[in-house]
Amino acid sequence: MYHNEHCEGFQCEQQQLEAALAQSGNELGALDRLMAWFRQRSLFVLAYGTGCGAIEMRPLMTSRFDAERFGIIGAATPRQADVLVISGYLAIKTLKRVIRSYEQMQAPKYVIGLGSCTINGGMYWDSYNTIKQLDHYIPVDMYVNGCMPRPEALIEGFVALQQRIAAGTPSGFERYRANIDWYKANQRRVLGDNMPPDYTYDWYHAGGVA
Amino acid sequence: MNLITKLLFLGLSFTPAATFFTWDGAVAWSLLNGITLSFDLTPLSAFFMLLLAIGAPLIAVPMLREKSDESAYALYALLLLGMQLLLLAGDFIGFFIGWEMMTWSSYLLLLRSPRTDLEGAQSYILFNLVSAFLLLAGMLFLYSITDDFRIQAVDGLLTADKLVLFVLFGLAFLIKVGALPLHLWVPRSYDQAPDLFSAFLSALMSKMGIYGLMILPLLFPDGFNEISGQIFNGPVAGYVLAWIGIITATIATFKAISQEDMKRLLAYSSIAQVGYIVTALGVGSSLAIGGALFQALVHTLVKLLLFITIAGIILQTGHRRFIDLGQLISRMPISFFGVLIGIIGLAGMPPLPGFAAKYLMYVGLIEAHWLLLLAAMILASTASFVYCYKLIYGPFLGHANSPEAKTATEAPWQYLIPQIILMGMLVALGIFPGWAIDVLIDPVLIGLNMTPIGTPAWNVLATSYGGYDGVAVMGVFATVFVLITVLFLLVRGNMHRAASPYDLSFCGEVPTADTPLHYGAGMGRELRRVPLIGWILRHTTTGFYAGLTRQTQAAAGMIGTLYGSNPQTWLLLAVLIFAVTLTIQSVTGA
Amino acid sequence: MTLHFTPVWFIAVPLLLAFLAPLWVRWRLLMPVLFSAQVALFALALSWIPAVRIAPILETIVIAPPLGIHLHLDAIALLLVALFSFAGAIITAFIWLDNGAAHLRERPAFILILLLIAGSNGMVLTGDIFNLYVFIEIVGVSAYALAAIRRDKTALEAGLKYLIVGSVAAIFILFAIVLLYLQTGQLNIAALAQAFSNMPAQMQLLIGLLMLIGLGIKAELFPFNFWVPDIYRGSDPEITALYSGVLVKAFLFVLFHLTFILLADPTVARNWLMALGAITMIVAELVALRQNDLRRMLAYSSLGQVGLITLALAFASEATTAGALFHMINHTFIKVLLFLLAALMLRQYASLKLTDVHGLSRTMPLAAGLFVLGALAVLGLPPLSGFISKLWILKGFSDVQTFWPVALILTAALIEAGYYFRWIRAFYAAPTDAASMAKMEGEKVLNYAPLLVIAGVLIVLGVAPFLLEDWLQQAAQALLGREALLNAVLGVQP
Amino acid sequence: MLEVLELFDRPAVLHSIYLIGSLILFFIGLYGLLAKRHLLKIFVSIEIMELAVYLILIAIATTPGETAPILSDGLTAFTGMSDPIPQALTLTAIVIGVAVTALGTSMAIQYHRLTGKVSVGEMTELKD
Amino acid sequence: MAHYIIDAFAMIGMSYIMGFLFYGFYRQFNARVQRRWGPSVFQNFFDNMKFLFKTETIIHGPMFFFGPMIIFAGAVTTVLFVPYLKDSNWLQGFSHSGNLILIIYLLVVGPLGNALAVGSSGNPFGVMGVTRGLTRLMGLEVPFLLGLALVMVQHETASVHAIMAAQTDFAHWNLMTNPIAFIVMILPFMASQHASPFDVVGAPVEVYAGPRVEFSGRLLGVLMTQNMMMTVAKLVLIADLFLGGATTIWALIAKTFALFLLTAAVSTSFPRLRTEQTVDFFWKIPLGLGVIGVIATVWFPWS
Repeated sequence: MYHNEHCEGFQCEQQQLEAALAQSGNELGALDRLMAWFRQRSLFVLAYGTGCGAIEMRPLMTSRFDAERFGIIGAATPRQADVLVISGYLAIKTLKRVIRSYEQMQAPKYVIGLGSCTINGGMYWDSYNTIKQLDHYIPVDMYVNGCMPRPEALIEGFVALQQRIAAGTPSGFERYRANIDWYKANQRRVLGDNMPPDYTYDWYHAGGVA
Repeated sequence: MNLITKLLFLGLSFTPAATFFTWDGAVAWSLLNGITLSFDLTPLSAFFMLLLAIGAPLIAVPMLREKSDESAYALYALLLLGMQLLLLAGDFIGFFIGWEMMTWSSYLLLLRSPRTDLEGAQSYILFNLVSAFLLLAGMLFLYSITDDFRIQAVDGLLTADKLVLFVLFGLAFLIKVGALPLHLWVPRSYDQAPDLFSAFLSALMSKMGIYGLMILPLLFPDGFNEISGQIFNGPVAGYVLAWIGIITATIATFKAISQEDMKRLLAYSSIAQVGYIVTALGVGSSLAIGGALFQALVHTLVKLLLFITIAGIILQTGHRRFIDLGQLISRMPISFFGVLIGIIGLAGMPPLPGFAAKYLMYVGLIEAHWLLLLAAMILASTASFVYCYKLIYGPFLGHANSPEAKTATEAPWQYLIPQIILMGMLVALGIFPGWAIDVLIDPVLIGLNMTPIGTPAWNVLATSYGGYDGVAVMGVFATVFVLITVLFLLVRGNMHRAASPYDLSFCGEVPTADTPLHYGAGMGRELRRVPLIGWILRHTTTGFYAGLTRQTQAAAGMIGTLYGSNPQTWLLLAVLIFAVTLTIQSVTGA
Repeated sequence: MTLHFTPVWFIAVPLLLAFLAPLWVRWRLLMPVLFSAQVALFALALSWIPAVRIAPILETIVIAPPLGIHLHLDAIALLLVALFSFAGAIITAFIWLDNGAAHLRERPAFILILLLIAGSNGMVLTGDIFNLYVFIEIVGVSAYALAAIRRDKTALEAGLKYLIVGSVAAIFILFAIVLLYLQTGQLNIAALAQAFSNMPAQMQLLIGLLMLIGLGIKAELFPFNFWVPDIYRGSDPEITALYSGVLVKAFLFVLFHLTFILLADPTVARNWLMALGAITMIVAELVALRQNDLRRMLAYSSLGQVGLITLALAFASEATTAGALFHMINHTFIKVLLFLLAALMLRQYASLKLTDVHGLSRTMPLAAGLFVLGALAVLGLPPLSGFISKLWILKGFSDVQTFWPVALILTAALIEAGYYFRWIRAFYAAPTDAASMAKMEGEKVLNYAPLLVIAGVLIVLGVAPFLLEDWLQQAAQALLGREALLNAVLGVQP
Repeated sequence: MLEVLELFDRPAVLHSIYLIGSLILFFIGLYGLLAKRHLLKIFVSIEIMELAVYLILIAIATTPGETAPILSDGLTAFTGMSDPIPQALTLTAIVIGVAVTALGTSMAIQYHRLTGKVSVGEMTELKD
Repeated sequence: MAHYIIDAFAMIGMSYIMGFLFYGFYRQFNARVQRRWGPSVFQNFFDNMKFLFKTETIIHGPMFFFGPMIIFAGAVTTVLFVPYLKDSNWLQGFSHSGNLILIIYLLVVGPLGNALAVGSSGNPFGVMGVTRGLTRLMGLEVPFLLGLALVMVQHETASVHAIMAAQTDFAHWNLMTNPIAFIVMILPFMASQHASPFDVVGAPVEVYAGPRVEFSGRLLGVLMTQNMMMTVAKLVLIADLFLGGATTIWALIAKTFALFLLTAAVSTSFPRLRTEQTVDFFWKIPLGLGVIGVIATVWFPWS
């Protein structure tokens, strides 16, 4: 795949991926499609370096794999970010921060879980202080499995997410909003009294959603 | 009774206005043989009288809120009388009388604040008296040469005489305006004075120093050329004056940035703003003088506004340090706009009139080709953004840092009325800078025998270097602002207000009431790391003056040991002196 | 019987009234008599103005000068006599209306005050040098006794010290007079003046120095004025008001009168006295900076003003002299005001230390206000009369382009401001303890009436100094006019 | 011997002797004034100084051979009389001096009664 | 009136388009220097649109909302007061009602308005960024204005039109006639565009604290929009002042692009300076040059 006639290396990869992206999103209205297209072309990532996956984020963002060509670029604060990347195992202590950061992001917002640890606990399946299934606590839009996944896999995951966005699939945030009580119950189960304050989400209940 | 006193006081505060509008013809009062006081309203003094006429009632109105205080009212009456005498005086004796009445009555008013400490009070009165005595020395010197106390152009003086006069008068007035390094009294007194009186001190009384400086061009009508040689296409004296002004402005600005108290910050900012005026006076061209007058006008309005507003904040919260305030924007919205308009005027941003003043002064400097001064002035005025921002951020934005700040309510109406009037004046002046030039400033310039600046229309500020249109700037800005706001609100999308002030992007952490979220006090601290600013902020004149005081006291103590308590010692000294003198005189054979 | 007004009355009336004291005691008229005597003298002095304006009045006693004793009432003498009786009237009225200080309302004080006034008037009026000595001693004795009149430890100590220093000064003066007489055989001042220049220079110097030291001690000039603070601190403030307002002024007058009359060419003495005045002024103001007791501070301030007056008088130009005389008047008023205020404050506060009078304006607002007024006047701040007199002096110096005294005077005023405003600030500061906040029972507005009169005078003279201008000019001319005086006294004699 | 005595009769010599003597007296008084601590001794010293001055006046103003300036039976002319003025002055001055000393002494006594002190050096009530 | 409105919209539109293209180019350029592929030239447009179409925006009080509006209005006002073309009726905006000094001050109106919003958010990191920004402004404004003042002195006017008109051909460009002024001004100019190495204020990704820490969604979109327009306005201003202005749009694009390329080249080559280093640098090198310039052009007027 890296030695075609009309392209070479990353160019091929990019062309293939972009071709895939272009096919999705046919069922939306014109404006929605436009918006979805803009959204998928520009993903600001809040890379939450929770575990060893953080190592893999660096090559992804820098010259070797250059995620910027897909419009994927780091964001400094959750306010500006579209995608929250949970890179690996998530300690309970960190979970509180993750939840708060997630709730502070502005919709539409997406979550990518890296590695097996976010799926089932991975090698930390019996650890006392990590969570096993990330999806119980915040809605995950895309898993990239592996331990750890290579940057190529990450790119695949991001592109898959972009395809979903372009296709107009609602973000996991809708799920979070719909099932807020369940999520909060799950969170409370592991965090106990040490929950993040409720003012970052309680307006969901108050009907503040347009 | 109470009400009548208050009404009387209010009426009293309108006396400058009454003088301004009804004064006609000169009045003379023969004090002694050879000393006749004459009083008249010249265009220059009329300008400053106008400032007084605007300022006095606006400060009187919020004062009415307090319990009626006859002695304070009486002192204010004396103060106003002194200032009017000063402005009306056609000779230096009258000027000095007004000047001194102003000095001591303001000192007594200063003492009425419980915060006034010994250093503050002493430095206020001593610096002002030094200023007054220098003025007295200057006028006596002038008298010894010309046999005349009248304020009029002096000619036929030797260059050295002119220089002495210039130095004496210049120093006297520079102390009054608080130029560095003679500014020690300013921050102390502005800080410690009763809150509303600070407004009076800063907005009106410092203008009297400016008025004094404005007399200098009157005394030396051919510029400062004859006093000293020429340098860089200008007189040396003017050049020195301009540098004094700009160094004052720059250093005071940095000092202001490092203050942690609202009133001290404003005090230093007053020093800085007046420094610009001094610079412009040093330039001495009609554009620069016009700029100085404009700046005086704007600074009066702005400092009235800011000090009254801040007095309101202090009244409502009881706090004056940035670290104790915060988030008052929702509780004191009108005060917020007061400070906002105030700092925009202070920073000299378009479209408010502070910009017009700065514009004139810049153009004056460019026209004189004094570009290094220009650079320094730009430095000062850019640095002033920092303290302006601190001034609005500290009390109004950020987080409430004390229980009082959390529960404060809007200032009482007595404080709000002057604020609203002043805001209106500032905005109107900003839109119509040409009006101020045409109506207020050009007559003064003509009175000083200078070319008027002139203006094609009231909304245009025009100079030989081009001008700008106040209405256009304001219009475009306002239109775009309204359009974009409407457009923004029309576009789809949900906007919601954070449910808690602690809903902050804080690295995932959860800030609480104990988290030091208010950045007000520390703001500008990092400026110390810039070598120049750090150097400036590390050095003060306090040590010098404290040392001077200490040395004087030590000398006094040393001499004081002569005054023992044993009569025999006294007599022994007398006899010894007798014997020694007799011997010396006999030996030398007088 | 027609009453014939003569200058003798200025001396005789107080003496007579003093000797009739038992009568007044019996009739319980002591204070009214004291007061009305002063007022009468003041009125008498005023009634002389038109006459004196035309020509000075010579009152010979028995034999015409130069042989006999004579009184010489010219503009300056009239001015000072009027001033003394006015100050006396104010102080007397204060003592009368005051509810404290009972010992000042008894017979001894009555006699002594009258003697003091009589002596001062005599010093100013007399044209005979031995007569002058007698009056100096009369004034001296009554002043020593007045200093000690409270008869407690501090007052007695002050009285004793004053007595020792004062009588030594008197010996110096007497020595000078003796030498003068032995040299010339004359006692009349005018005749002495003619003969003085014929004496050997050494003798002139000796006499001059003796006089200078004797009168210098009495008139509080610098190297001889170390006694002043102690005495002012120890005696009653009412009495110190008399010293500072009346006594010193009389001695200053004597000093300068003798200088200007005896010396045909006053240059030497002028330099000496100007130097003394300048040093007195600067030293006193500097030392006052460190004073923590109100009365001591006022004493030093008084010294400083004396120095200023000396400086200006010694310059001997007409403008500075007139200004200095005006300043003399102002200083009398101001110091009377301030010392009487100190007396009032002493009723309220046990001590007048700087730390003890914090917040005085709460308990005694009027006193604090008047103190401010007095301080402003003494500093020479407009619109009070102190300003006019200082301005006059300074203008006199600038007229002839002499700037060093101007610089010195302004510096001294600045130092003076340094301590006066420290006190004012203390008065208006928050009180240190709640106990002193209690309002005093005996505080009456009536106590303040004499002080208010002075305040009024200070303001009126500040706004309309031309009221006194002619008089002061004439007084200055009289003080400086050696030839005129010699002619008037000695007639056409050579 | 007689010549020697006549020498003393010459006014210049006599005046010198009186002058020197009274000056010595004056300086004794001055010494006492400055050196003695006791109040009464100081008053005595002052008195001595005063007397020295009187002595000078009287002595210098009178020449030997003059009669007292009193007009009486035989004496109707002013010739040969001494100058009356110094004597009058001295009398006046003595009276004054006595008054001052009396006042001083009474004050010193009272001071002693109140404080028990007699020394000038110990008068420190007025010191702050 | 219609002329003005059309003209104004044309200027705004042109600024916006040029802005995102330039920034897109910058990102490409930067990527190529770093041996990357880089995003599309339109990536900035996408980002901007994405933010403008965010469905959710949090605000912290009214001032937080009005801040971006003020900065936007300030940017548009700046754009409208800079003449884009020489000798033309079009793309002039209201530039006849203003002049150079006004424009310089208009450049800072927006950021100060924004600073209010940042303060209003209550986030100390944001205020920290604002303070940094104001500090940097303090450093850069002095040499920047000094350079422009040299030009003003040279032409004895503050009117941009007059300065443009005086630069008739290449030899009379101020770049040629007054090179010191250009050198003095160009580095502060880059800093005023938030370009590296003077970009510690915004520090887009690495530093948490910055003025935009609390802005999200559509407000961030507004901020990005005005940034692009403001950049173009500044470029045009410098082109007007030093490169003789432009008579056609293509010349304008060429000249501004050349300036932008210079900025981009510098900013990719140098590491970032701390705030105080920035200030110190500006007060030493460009200001020192400025003093030399003053001496050369004003004190010794041989030129």
